[in-house]
Amino acid sequence: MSIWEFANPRRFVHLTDTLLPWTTAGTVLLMGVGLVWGFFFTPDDYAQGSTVKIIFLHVPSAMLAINIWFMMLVTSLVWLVRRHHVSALAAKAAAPIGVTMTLIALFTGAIWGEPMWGTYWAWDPRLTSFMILFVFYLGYIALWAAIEDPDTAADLTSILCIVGSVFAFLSRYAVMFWNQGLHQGASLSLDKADHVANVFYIPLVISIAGFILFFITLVLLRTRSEIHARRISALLARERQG
Amino acid sequence: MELTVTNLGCRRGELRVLSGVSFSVRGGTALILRGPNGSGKTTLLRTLAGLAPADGGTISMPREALAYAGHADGIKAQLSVAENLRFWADVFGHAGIDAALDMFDLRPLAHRQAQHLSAGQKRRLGLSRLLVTGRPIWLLDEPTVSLDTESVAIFGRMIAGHLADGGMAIVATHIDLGLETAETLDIAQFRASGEDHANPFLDDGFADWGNP
Amino acid sequence: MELTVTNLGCRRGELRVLSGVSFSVRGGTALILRGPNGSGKTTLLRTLAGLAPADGGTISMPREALAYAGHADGIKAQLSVAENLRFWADVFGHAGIDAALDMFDLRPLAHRQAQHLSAGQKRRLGLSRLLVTGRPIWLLDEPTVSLDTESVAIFGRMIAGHLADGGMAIVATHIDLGLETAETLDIAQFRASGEDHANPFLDDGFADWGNP
Amino acid sequence: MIALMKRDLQLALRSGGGFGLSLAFFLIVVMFVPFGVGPESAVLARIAPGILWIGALLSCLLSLDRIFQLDYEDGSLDLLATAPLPLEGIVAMKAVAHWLTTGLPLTVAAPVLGFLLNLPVEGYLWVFLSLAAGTPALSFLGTFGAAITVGLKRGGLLLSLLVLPLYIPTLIFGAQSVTRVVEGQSNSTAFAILAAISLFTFALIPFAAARALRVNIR
Amino acid sequence: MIALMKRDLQLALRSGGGFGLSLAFFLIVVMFVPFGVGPESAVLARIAPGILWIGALLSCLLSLDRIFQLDYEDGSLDLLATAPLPLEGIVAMKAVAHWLTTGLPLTVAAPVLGFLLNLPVEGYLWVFLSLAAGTPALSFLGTFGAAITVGLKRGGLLLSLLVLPLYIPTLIFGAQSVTRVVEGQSNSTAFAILAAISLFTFALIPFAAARALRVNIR
Ligand code: HEM
Ligand SMILES: Nc1ncnc2c1ncn2[C@@H]1O[C@H](COP(=O)(O)OP(=O)(O)OP(=O)(O)O)[C@@H](O)[C@H]1O
Ligand SMILES: Nc1ncnc2c1ncn2[C@@H]1O[C@H](COP(=O)(O)OP(=O)(O)OP(=O)(O)O)[C@@H](O)[C@H]1O
Ligand SMILES: [Mg+2]
Ligand SMILES: [Mg+2]
Repeated sequence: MSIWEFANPRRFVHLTDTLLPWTTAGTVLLMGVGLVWGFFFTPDDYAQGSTVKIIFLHVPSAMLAINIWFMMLVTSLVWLVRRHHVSALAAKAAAPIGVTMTLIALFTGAIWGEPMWGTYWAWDPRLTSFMILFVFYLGYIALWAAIEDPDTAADLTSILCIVGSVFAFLSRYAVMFWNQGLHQGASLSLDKADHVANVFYIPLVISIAGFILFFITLVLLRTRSEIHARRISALLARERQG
Repeated sequence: MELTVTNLGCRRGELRVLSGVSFSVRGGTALILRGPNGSGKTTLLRTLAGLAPADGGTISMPREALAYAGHADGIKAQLSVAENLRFWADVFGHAGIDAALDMFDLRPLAHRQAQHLSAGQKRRLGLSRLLVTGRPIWLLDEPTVSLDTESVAIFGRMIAGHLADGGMAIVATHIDLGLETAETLDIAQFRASGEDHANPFLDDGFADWGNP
Repeated sequence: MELTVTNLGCRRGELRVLSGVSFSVRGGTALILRGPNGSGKTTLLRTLAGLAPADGGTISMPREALAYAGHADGIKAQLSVAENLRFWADVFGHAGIDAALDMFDLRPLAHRQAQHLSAGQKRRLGLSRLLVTGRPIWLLDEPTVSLDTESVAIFGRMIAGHLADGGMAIVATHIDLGLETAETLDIAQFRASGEDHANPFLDDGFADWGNP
Repeated sequence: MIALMKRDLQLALRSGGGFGLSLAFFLIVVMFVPFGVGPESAVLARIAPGILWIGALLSCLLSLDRIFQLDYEDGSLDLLATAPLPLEGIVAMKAVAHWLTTGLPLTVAAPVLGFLLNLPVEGYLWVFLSLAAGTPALSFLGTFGAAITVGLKRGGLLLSLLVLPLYIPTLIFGAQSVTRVVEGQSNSTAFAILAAISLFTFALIPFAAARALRVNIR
Repeated sequence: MIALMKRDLQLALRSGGGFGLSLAFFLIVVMFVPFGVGPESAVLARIAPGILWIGALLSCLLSLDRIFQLDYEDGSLDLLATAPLPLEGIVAMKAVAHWLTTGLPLTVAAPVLGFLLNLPVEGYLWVFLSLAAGTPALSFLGTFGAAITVGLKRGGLLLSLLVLPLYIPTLIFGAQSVTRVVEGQSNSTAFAILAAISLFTFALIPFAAARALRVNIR
């Protein structure tokens, strides 16, 4: 059975019936362990005090914020090339989650920035890129909301997502060119010796995994409800036509 | 030359409007589409013109042979009558606009801006545009709206001339155009019934998860 | 109740289109305006409705008694059929939209967004709007455009009902509406000749400094 | 009258979130300033009140052409003009609906954006108050401009051109109401004049705009 | 194809001076900055390059919704889609016509407005050059946004929301091309990237926009 079989909305719904309990359980487990461990069973950092614990929210949400956009890019391409409805609806379902993650990353970052840099907000390239990502999400969601016909909306948002990705990418480099910033570089890379200390590292990885599962659960749920909504509107339309 | 449509499906938004549309038109003849309001005449014409996606089925003619004239005439209010025609003549790579101006007696209005035309005068301009396309197959959606009786007669002559040159015309209309040789197709017979296999959200298999 | 128009002049932009228009319509009767394209039917109706300035002459009815329906129906694409009607009912302080929905058989379409209507369905909505205005005098500009034969018949009945209630209708049209009791007025007879006393720039006194 | 306002708000909401869009535009314009002038917070803090006011003003501007244009094109305006409502009332309702969908959300959001531009703390309250007092004037003046340009096919730019000069006094006193406070001076005169301008437009504009509409319809 | 561009320019001229209006808008926006920010010349000189770029960008934005909307409403777009022209070519022509009526006049006028903002002398040449290299990208990206929103009744604000984020790289490199020179640094990287972005949009955008148009027409 090919993976494309699940592009049939009905099969997709059946598949999620079996998947959702597992992902939900996984989410609760991993997020619970990761966050509880992170918040209550790690030592305070010698330099940052207890504020360092924001990392367990900040980093996973920041990672998701970016990667959700990538997921939308992929599903958009799938829709444009193979016209699988579930794919388009999954992109639609993911966007609000992405924008929420972006906001969480921005807020936790801002709260963290106060003790670290003495300011809630600076036009640091990393932070600015997130601001830009936020705006891209807003445009994408607004376009979905504005168009009546679902297939037209799927087509246009997919095109926007692709062109937008190119320019979001460009913006990232533009922003780095424009300002050298305060934000720290990648500290999670496995091959580098100087990643964050091990005490933080393991719970961080666990809560990242928890966030990813959380996202998967949400996307499956939201895609399901998008499918339900589409079916209802199709049925209503058929009703009206008589 | 013959235009053959086989088993064509037409949709509007979520829904299929027409199913199994089949007909053929020979060069030199006209086909009149009839059907009550909302039966799908506009939808069919737009699908033939390639302005709406076909939902299965085949159309034997390339889109490049078709000229479409719908409710909106594509007239620019700030350009004069002659400038409007000249623009479309240029776009379609056609030489002159004189024949088009003469057909509907537009010469006296040639230098008037389109925004100062009455409804019927605008429609006359829209119809004479067909002459500068040089296309053999005309798809006309309610072409005689706003026309007075004299202009309707001219329109009849224009169609007749086009057919005599070997062209074809498919015309959706509610009134009698007085084209003797034309065949009539009642569109109501192609009305789509509920089932629609191209829309997976209408799949009957859904039924079983409504009540688990 | 009687609507009397005396010696009315109508202009469009710089130019006078109609001169000396005089007629009267009694309550319970309809007047059909006829005339070739560009003869000034739309202009006259808009002048009567107060949407264009009268160029001399008198109209015996206050504007508040008139309801105008022109080419544009004033329909909002994003609102449903019922919402559109309800809005106009509210604006005109009229109670219900039920009669209006029933008249043109719009109930099955009541919850459909106006942008998903066909041309004829839109027109039906536009016409049923007249019923929620509660106004006695209807000014209709080519009301039957896009309507199928059945709807034209309904429209005839609607007018007849309105007249029976003591209303009036002035209708510009090119086709035969089948209203037996209606009088017909040919607008072409009022066509303005060159002289135009209201436009000072056409004053003949200018002639003498053209060639000093 | 109320029906008209209800419909306008309904339409704004249906066409993809009337509230959200002008807010998003505001956000982006404010965000563009650091991109253009550079990220130094001292400079940004210095120009923040002015930029917030200009941004709010431009966001207002962008939705003006929709006030009457769509009603004109689909014939609603003709029909409204023959309806038993005074045209002055229609204009006022349109202006209020415009303010509710743009001015109000902008006012609420401005302090948050002030944050991004390092607006000094004393400024937040006054950014809010000055916009609350000033944006209604922007909506009313904009309605007047929209009434004047309603018949024109490509009226958008012309509209801006007509309206922007009318916005100058509002902008000056609005921005002053904030900058003075930030610089530790008294802003009572500026703010009083700002409020006066608003009241004045409420009284005057509906008549002027209704007059312009009458000319344009016929 | 040429006919299309000719018509577009003709229409822009007929409807009350296409060239003049966006220029005037540019002038007013730039003029608003001193009103909002205050008249000190040091501050103005500091922010001048950024303000000129943002002003040019906003002026561009304001005329975008007319690129396809009018053609869509009066049915021309349907007819053009059935005409023997590739839709990609139509899009490119539209973008070029837009640039000729907005980008080009803005580029020529910008140095003059720089004067009003006390732009340092070294900046004039580069304001001109950077706008000349960058505004075509703005027109092309804008055409893409216009193609996406063409079917929407109140698309203007949404259009801005979609297009503005796409403008960010152009704005940053454009403004940097000027500020770096003013600050005595080398601007060659920034300018090269700016030009590259423009070339890139010429190659990519017509296809994306044509695709969007096709979706919208059907
Ligand atoms: C509003 C403010 C902030 C935003 C928008 C923000 C955004 C981000 C982003 C985008 C990432 C990258 C996640 C990834 O690797 O994919 C990140 C990671 C990180 N941020 Fe922030 N940040 C902010 C403030 C701060 C502050 C104040 C600190 C504390 C010094 C901080 C520390 C970190 C750390 C340690 C990482 C993990 C490094 C990594 O994996 O790349 N952030 N943040
Ligand atoms: N944009 C749309 N979305 C969904 N349904 C639509 C849309 N436009 C039209 N319809 C529906 O599709 C059906 C066919 O419409 P179409 O416009 O083809 O009818 P028509 O035969 O041209 O009618 P008329 O004689 O009134 O012009 C109608 O029932 C109509 O309500
Ligand atoms: N905006 C305008 N400016 C100047 N002249 C106009 C304008 N609109 C129409 N005209 C001219 O005024 C005359 C009367 O136009 P009107 O629209 O009243 O005609 P009509 O009788 O309604 O014609 P139709 O049957 O074609 O609708 C026509 O000759 C027309 O060209
Ligand atoms: Mg039709
Ligand atoms: Mg008429």
